[in-house]
Amino acid sequence: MSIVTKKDFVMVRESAGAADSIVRPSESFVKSVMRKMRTNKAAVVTFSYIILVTALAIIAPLVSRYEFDMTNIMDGNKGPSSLHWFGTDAVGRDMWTRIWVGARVSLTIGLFGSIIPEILGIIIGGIAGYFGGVIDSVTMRIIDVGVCIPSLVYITMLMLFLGGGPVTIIAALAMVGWMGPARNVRGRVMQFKNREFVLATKTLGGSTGRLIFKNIMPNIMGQLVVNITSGIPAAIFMEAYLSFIGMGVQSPMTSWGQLSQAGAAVFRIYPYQLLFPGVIISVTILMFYIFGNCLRDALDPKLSN
Amino acid sequence: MEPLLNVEDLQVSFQTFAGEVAAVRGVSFQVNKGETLVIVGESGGGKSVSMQAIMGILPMPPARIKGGRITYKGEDILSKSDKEMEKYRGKEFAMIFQDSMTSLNPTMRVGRQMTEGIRKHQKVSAQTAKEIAIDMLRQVGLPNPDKIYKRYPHTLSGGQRQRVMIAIAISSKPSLLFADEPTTALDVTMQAQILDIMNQLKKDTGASILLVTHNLGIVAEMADRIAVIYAGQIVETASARELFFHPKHPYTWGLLGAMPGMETDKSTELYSIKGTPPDMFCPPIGCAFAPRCAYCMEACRKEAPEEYREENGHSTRCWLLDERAPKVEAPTAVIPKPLLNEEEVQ
Amino acid sequence: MKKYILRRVIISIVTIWLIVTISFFLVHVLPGNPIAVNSGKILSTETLDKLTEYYGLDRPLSEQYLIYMKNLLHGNLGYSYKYAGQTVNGIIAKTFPVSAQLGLQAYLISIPLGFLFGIIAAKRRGKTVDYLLVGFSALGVSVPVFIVAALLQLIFAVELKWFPVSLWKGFSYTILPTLTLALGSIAGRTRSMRTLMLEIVNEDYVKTAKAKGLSKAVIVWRHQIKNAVIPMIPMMGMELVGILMGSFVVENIFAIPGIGSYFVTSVQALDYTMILGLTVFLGVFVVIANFIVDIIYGVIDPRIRVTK
Amino acid sequence: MKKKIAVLFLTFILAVSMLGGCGTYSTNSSNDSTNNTSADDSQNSNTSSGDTQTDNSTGDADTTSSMDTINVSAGTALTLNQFVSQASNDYDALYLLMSSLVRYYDGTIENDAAKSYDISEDGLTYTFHLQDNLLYSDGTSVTAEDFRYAILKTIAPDSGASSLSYYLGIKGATAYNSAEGTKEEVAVTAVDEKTLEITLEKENKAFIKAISIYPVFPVREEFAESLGEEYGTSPETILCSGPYTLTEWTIDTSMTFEKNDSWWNAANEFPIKTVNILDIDSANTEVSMFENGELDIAASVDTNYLATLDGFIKSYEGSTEMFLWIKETGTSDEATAVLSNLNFRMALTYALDRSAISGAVSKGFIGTNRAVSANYPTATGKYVEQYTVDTAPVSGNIELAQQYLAAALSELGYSDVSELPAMTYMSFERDDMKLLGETITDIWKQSLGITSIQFVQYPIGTAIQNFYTGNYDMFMISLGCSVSADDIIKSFTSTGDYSFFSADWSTDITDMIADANNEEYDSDVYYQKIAAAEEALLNEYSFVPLYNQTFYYAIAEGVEGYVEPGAAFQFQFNHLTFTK
Repeated sequence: MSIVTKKDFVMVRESAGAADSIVRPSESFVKSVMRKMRTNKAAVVTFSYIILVTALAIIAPLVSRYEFDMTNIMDGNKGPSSLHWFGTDAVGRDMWTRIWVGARVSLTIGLFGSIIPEILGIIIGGIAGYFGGVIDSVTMRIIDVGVCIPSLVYITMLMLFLGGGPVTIIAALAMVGWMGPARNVRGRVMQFKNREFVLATKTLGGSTGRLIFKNIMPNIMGQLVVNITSGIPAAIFMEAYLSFIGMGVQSPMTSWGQLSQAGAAVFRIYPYQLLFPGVIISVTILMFYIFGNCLRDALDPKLSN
Repeated sequence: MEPLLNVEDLQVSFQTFAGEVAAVRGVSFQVNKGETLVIVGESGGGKSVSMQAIMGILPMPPARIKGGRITYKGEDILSKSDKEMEKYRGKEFAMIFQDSMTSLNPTMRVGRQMTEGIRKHQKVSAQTAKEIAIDMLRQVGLPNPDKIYKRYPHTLSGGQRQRVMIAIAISSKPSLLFADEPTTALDVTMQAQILDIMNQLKKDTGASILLVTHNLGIVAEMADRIAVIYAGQIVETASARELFFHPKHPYTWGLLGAMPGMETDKSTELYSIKGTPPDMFCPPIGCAFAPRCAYCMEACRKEAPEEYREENGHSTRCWLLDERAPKVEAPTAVIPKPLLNEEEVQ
Repeated sequence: MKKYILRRVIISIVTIWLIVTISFFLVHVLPGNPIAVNSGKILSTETLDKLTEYYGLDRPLSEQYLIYMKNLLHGNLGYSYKYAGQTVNGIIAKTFPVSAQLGLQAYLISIPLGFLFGIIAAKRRGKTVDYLLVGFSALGVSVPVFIVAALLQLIFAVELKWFPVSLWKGFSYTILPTLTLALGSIAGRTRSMRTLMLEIVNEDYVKTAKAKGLSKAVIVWRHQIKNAVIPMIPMMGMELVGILMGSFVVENIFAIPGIGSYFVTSVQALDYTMILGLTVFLGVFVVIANFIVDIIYGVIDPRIRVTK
Repeated sequence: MKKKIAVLFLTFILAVSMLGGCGTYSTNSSNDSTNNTSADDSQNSNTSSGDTQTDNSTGDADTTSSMDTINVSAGTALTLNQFVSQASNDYDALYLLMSSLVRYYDGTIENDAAKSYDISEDGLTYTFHLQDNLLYSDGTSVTAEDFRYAILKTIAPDSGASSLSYYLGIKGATAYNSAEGTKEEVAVTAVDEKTLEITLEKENKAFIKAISIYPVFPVREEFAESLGEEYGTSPETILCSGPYTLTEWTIDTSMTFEKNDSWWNAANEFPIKTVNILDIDSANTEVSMFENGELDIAASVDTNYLATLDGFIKSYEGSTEMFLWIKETGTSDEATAVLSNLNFRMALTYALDRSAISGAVSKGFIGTNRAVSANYPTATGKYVEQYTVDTAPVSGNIELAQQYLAAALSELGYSDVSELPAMTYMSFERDDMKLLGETITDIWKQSLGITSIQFVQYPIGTAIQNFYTGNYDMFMISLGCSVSADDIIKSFTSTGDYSFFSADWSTDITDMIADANNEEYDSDVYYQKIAAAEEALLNEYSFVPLYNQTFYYAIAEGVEGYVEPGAAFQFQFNHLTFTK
């Protein structure tokens, strides 16, 4: 039965203004992405794994009893034990410490090896896509040429001039890696260029720079973040591939690629030497991959409304 | 007599990251044979969601039909499976979408997008389907339709594309034509032509039309009956003449007052409704329009008003109609003067 | 149409010329004398000088460049330093078909499977099969190739003895390497297909199709997939070129006489003519692939008609 | 990638192939007499080897029928053009495809194309009498002229053949090679279709052995000249005159040899019908293939897999030895000063327990502190056991090392080890070398506190390039593959084949070796003098011996008569039988 009584039928004067307080808290784009990520189980799990691996990479070698390159001929090729959690390699070096020192190399290469080419790609692709005309065709020709020259020629050259450290590999990845993203971004920028809201900003007199970065970029942000998170596995693989052909990180440093490659050579006899680095490299890449997926879903406005 | 389409207490909500959004909160209306019902209201009121729900083309998830019944020609179509609904869509029902730019498949020729619907429902050979399609294109007033037949959507103008949309919709002689803001994306002259085509169809086939718009000009032009929707609920339903002359709901007043008539000169300040429609994230208790209603009473905040029905079919969901409420007349500014003498409207 | 093709051909030729020239001088910047390197042993200085003369490496760089370009115009890529007497054309002619067969087999498996998994994952978004497929495609991308190859070899060849361990003598020899290659690209394709399908499901023309009463299958095939494939084409073009050029890791582990390993060994052995020969070969392929991709793109997506 | 380079590396890389080639020290095969070709007793050996030929032709004819195919994993040839070839894999394949004047087999020298040969009194002129039924695979007959043409092309001025140096002993050859003399002046004449005469500049007892290990193969002149660069690059572009013909050849992958029944000795030797040589890069794959029966002989097994294939594994000592070479001139002046300080070099040497380190890095490495390899035989036993030297112990001595380091620091004026200049310790890119380098640098850090020595590894091409440019301080070099002990020691000095070992102390060692070589000393005195030279060399501590390498190979059941390659040919299948 209706709970309304006679006396309720009295005009309420000041009611008109109340509607203005929007009931749902309006969130900035970034905050809404963060909220979505927090609520997504997979994102939380993968993100905490990444934090754990990074923390271990920094802390584990510092607190470990062994130096990562400390040999001890007597207990070579010993399986995992209380002394050596991940066992020892042929000359008795502690695998646990080596994996986490290797993690530093692989993660830095993974991170910078994918961010730098992406950013280069965005800048060059953005400019080529937006301005079009001569700039665009010149850039495209450079890309066509660049893609064909075997990347190993760059890497060997860089290796000779910069030495064999992670810097060389990152520089090589940047030299080789910017072309793909540049091509994608150019395509996307061209696609967005004549969409209504961009024309609208133009008509409102938005400066070109503002136009590119304020309007077109956020739409490409989703793709950018996904590329970075999927670029990380590719960069880590590149390092492992280079180790396989003997151009990896120089001694005494080591990396996941080198450890798993050395382990793969003996995996029928000392399987643990491949198992630990192999599993960690695969799981870390898996986590980056899924984290990238969740981020893409969260960033894509169409998907989440 | 039995209405062609009867929608009773339809409830639709969307599952989103942030939680459940109730887009349609118990919508009821009828469409009789050969009649044009226009659902009018601000955008985001749940108009097109209700229509897509009836057609069964809402993407589930994220949408979910929480309740209500929809009977069409005596059958409850809500309970039908998607497979069965396919027989209705394109045959009994047809839909014209708002933005023809994105509503046509960019990678398929116009002709092919028409014949696939025709051949699905009319079991005719490819050649006859082609002829029907070209004839439809001619009917919607497109010059040299056989050329249009072969072209791609992006090579046509906005008006041409909209006509193609209509041609697609009417190619299988639907008995109920849905139109979701069919002319919003067009300029005024094109708008008039499109509306004529739709009326022509109604006259030829006796089809009924369910038209959704926020443009009152189109309402006046097309509507036999009007339903005003606000925040996912029908707040007032009446015949066109009844609604224009005797609007009962403050929201309807607001809508009518916001429409400049032919002779309103610059001096008269248009009557506008302050504020914005509520966010359906958490629907308010009481009348949804209360926060913006100039005649809001305590009751309006406490509880949602029932529907007050009158014999001539005019029903309004507002406490003002309760005998206990003070009598309030629609502000004169709201009633557009030219419409005042009743004969013209017929 | 003809004017466009002509323009593209000219651009392609200029591109290839650029590729060769840049590679030529880039390669000669690499320090080291190919003869010393390829002999694998410390040669006494006289033999070194004699062999350098024999290969004409002592002539000034510009002269060597002109000779190289003259030969290139006749399609002659010269002799390899490492494999004395073998012509680069001969090596490519013998090894490319092997890598091409392996690559095509992997490619033909990975396209349908990749699309299929992508579509299913998109269609059943959020359900277990979606997580399964996304998980599988994630694994395919995560595990390094040499581990996958070693494991497949151990399980299917050594333990189960279903397939031979390695070499390239018949169809049964190609199965394990093809699987190794295919796994990676299936994973990548599933992921991108799933993303595209999810984007398209919200497009308006899908609603129009549904409003026409078309069946689910027709909507998916004729409307969704066709539009989802379009952005994939440029990727598939470049991926095909990449996979045809063989994979050093797979060819090394399965002892396959493919062209893939030469891309690596030629650079390390400073085998100039081999590096340049492979670069030109790859360049021609990439240019042709781009051309074909543009045409297919035009055919499928009328919005980017080739005759612009 | 790794394995193939390894094979190249093991058999000869950096091996200084001294005169007479690398003798085989196969521990189990007895016939010492022919190995020891030291100057005094080689005279009688070749006449005796002459007559030994006749008896093997009546050997085991009947067993040829049971064997059809054998699969061997080993390195394939880069080229079959003997005039350009640099890799030993090429000669392994040519051993099966071509006949040569005399054929080397398991330490002995047998007749092949030459039915017999006789030597003039002054030991200068060798007359070879060719077999009657000597045919090429295309049916034409092999003539003496074909041999003459091949020899002349090998020593031609523009030839890069690796066998060149063994034919410079022929009269007029050196002049012709340096383009001073003409082709005609070279003392190689085809007397008639079946007789070839070669006259040497001066007597050389080891000539027959040299041309058996580095043979010249007959080829018709018009055949080779018409093909030019293409000669020897495919089965169609070679003329086989040996026990097998080449039916398939995929570079870096496989070679297939079919038995050539028109070979003169086909009935008695090389019973196997088809020989498949497979070039497997991945050690893991090679072991798996062997387990699956897809491989019958694995020519060189990765030491990590010895356990997996035990029961099939056999081993032989290689003749090369790995040294840590501490250069005189470093990459900087301070480095040069430190490197040329004897105490510092002694500290580095004493700090290393070479047997433990080598054993840990690979089962195949046996630590050593001697310059001559452990199994070098003397007439009566092992040189290393009979003649000892007083030098740093193979198991090292940390205390002494620290004392030497302290002495070195004070001499060089450094107050602490951390002030030492940066030095680079370079090697080729190979897994075991990497492990070895890292272990050694770490031990120097742990026991001596030296942190300034950086171990650097390059792919083989770049490493060789750096070797020439010399921008490194220490290098891991494999040396000492030589027949006579004095040649081994000499190879460390500037007068050896390597002109860039230019240490100032090397002159007095060269004198000691010259002294040891004069005629009247009997072998015992000769070896004592060599030992003294070795001791002087070792105590310079420029060349620190690290390890001898033992090579492991795997043989399937039913394979008989496999000859260990040692440093000579890999496929000595003359009497190999294989019944599955």
